[in-house]
Amino acid sequence: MSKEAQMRATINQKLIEMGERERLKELLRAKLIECGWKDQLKAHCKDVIGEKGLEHVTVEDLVAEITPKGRALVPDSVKKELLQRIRAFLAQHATL
Amino acid sequence: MSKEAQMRATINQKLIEMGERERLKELLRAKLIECGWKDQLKAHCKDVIGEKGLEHVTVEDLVAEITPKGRALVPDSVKKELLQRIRAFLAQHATL
Amino acid sequence: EEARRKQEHEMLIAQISKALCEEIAKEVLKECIEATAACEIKQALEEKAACVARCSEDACNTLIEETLESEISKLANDILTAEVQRFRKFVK
Repeated sequence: MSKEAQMRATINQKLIEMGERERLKELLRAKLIECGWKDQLKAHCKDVIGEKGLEHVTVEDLVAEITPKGRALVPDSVKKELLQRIRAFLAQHATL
Repeated sequence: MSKEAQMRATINQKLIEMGERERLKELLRAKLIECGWKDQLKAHCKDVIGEKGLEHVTVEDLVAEITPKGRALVPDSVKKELLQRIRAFLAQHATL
Repeated sequence: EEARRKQEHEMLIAQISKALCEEIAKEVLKECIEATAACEIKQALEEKAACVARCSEDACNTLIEETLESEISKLANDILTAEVQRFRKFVK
């Protein structure tokens, strides 16, 4: 295993052990609601269901349809905040 | 046309197209005799004629007088049975 | 050497942070998208079922009203005609 892969695995383990990975996920979920992403996604779902017809669309179909837009709609500011949190954690817990 | 109005029109069309609406009306007429509704209403008619006097009552007057009671006398069980028949029919024949 | 190692470490931290950020974001987005899709379909199905129930009841009520109207009209006409005929017979 490369030095980077080893370090990544160690950091990931620390994130999990210290509960930080779950907190980061919760932070992201909260931000996605706060910034209106969830509402936009719901509206997009309704559009797709309306276009295809409820009797013709499965959950899997719907997920496949909405995922590209779902990913594109995440604001850069939210991604940036998550990244900053991770960096701060690493700065504190990743030793040379 | 609203979704609900569209749905109502589709249901009605299906019932008519497959002759179910006529069958349900026949069923209702039979039930109204079976449960004594017709006899009760006949008696009520005669009472109204007796009160108002034969020379003073027209068919229209009589219809206006007996209709409220006619509606009230329809047993809930009969309404329930008709509704269940409609639901069963739609479940079997209609992709709504 | 110290400065080089520090710079290397910082670059590594930046790379790992970015990779972890993408991994966590991907995981959360997948969960949220799947949950939202399932919820929206469930809601749409429930709304449709409620609409069908309401419209079925409307159809039933209209059918009953129509039938009652014709039955009551026929009944009133028959009874009144019979009463008039009975009265005429009595007078005769």
